[in-house]
Amino acid sequence: MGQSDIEIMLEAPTTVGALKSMIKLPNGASLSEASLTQTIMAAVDQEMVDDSAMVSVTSEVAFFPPVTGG
Amino acid sequence: MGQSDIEIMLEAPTTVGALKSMIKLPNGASLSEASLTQTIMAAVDQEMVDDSAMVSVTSEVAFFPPVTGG
Amino acid sequence: MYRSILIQPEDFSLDRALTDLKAQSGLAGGLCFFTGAVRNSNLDETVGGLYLEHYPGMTERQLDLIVDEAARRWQLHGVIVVHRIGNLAPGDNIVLVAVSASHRGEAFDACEMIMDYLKTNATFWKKESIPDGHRWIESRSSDQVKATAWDA
Amino acid sequence: MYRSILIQPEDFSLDRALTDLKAQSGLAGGLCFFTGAVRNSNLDETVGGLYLEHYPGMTERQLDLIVDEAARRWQLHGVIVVHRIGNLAPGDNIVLVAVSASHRGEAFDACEMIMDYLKTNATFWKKESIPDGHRWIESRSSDQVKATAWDA
Repeated sequence: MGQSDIEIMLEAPTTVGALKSMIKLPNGASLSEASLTQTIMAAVDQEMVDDSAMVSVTSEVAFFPPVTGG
Repeated sequence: MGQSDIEIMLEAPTTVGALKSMIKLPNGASLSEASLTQTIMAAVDQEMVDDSAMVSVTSEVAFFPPVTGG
Repeated sequence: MYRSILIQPEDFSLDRALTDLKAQSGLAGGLCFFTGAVRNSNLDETVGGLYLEHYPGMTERQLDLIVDEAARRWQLHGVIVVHRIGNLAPGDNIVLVAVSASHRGEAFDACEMIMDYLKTNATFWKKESIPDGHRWIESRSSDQVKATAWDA
Repeated sequence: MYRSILIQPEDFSLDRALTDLKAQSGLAGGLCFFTGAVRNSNLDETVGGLYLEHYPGMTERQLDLIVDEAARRWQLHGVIVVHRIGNLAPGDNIVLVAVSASHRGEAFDACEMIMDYLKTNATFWKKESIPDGHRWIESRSSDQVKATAWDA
């Protein structure tokens, strides 16, 4: 989806929303800024979640655009 | 369906219901008597009809038990 | 709209119906198929097989009218109906209804309506082989209810 | 209940799905199939092809949950889901959902619900080739409405 894997070392559990503000896009904006104008979905450990979900220090977190199967 | 083709010479147009009373089953009962205890459907010229439908002297009339496809 | 209505002893192929619908009716996005098969039991009795009869001429015309009605209600690209007759064994295919449409909801609805009408409004007769002999099958009252529901 | 969920680049066969469902899930009377194919136009643009991606592991698990939900609602004998990924051309098959049940109404409903959920709740992404380049496709608002309707 045009985004590569990144590893972020967390010192303590945080939320998906907080993580979004830590991740910068190539244009300098954070994911939380970008999500104001486009839908950015999130999954933690392969489960769809919203911004309030907790992220542990070992979580696999994915951000992606809207999905559509079929 | 256990019934064979029969030819009935009509002198004038009649109704399906009247025709039912002219046709005798092997047990001696007429079709209209039989239809009191079982469903007997009718088609005139390959179109499903009820007892009030007219039968002309050249009509193809069929009587049959309930249908089920599929 | 493309249509093909066949009453035949021979089996049918879903893959072939899919290919035909794509070839004949443009590139529809949604294709719905229903297949009815002979069950090995019915009304608590073991079924050894099924014998199917139709009313040549009339049955084809009724199927045509059923497809007309579906085409009137929904925007369809193509409809294929194949109904088998003769002797069938448990597990054998009986009927195929295949519908292609731009939108999947229309393909589902049309396919189901055609099946519901076919159960009650087409002159087919089915004789089941059961341990004691055989019996002619009537359409279920639930089938009548389903078919009538489309007219509401 | 028999289930098979596959995400693969390869095409699928409806006839094979029919045979599998009959073999694995007993002699169900009603089998409903839905196939989605690549259309040659979308949103008023010519579509040259489609590229499909998924989220390995997560997507399979989501499809599994969707099938769980269908099995909770209806008495089903078997469910097969095959979803293709990679590059597809107009006319190519994208997805197959096949459901067998004793009663045809259940097969139709389960097949349609699985498709509706799959459109909105499974992590697949589609990139369309159009004359100007390409674009990622979002699910339609009508798809969201259809999926939500099952929860009512």
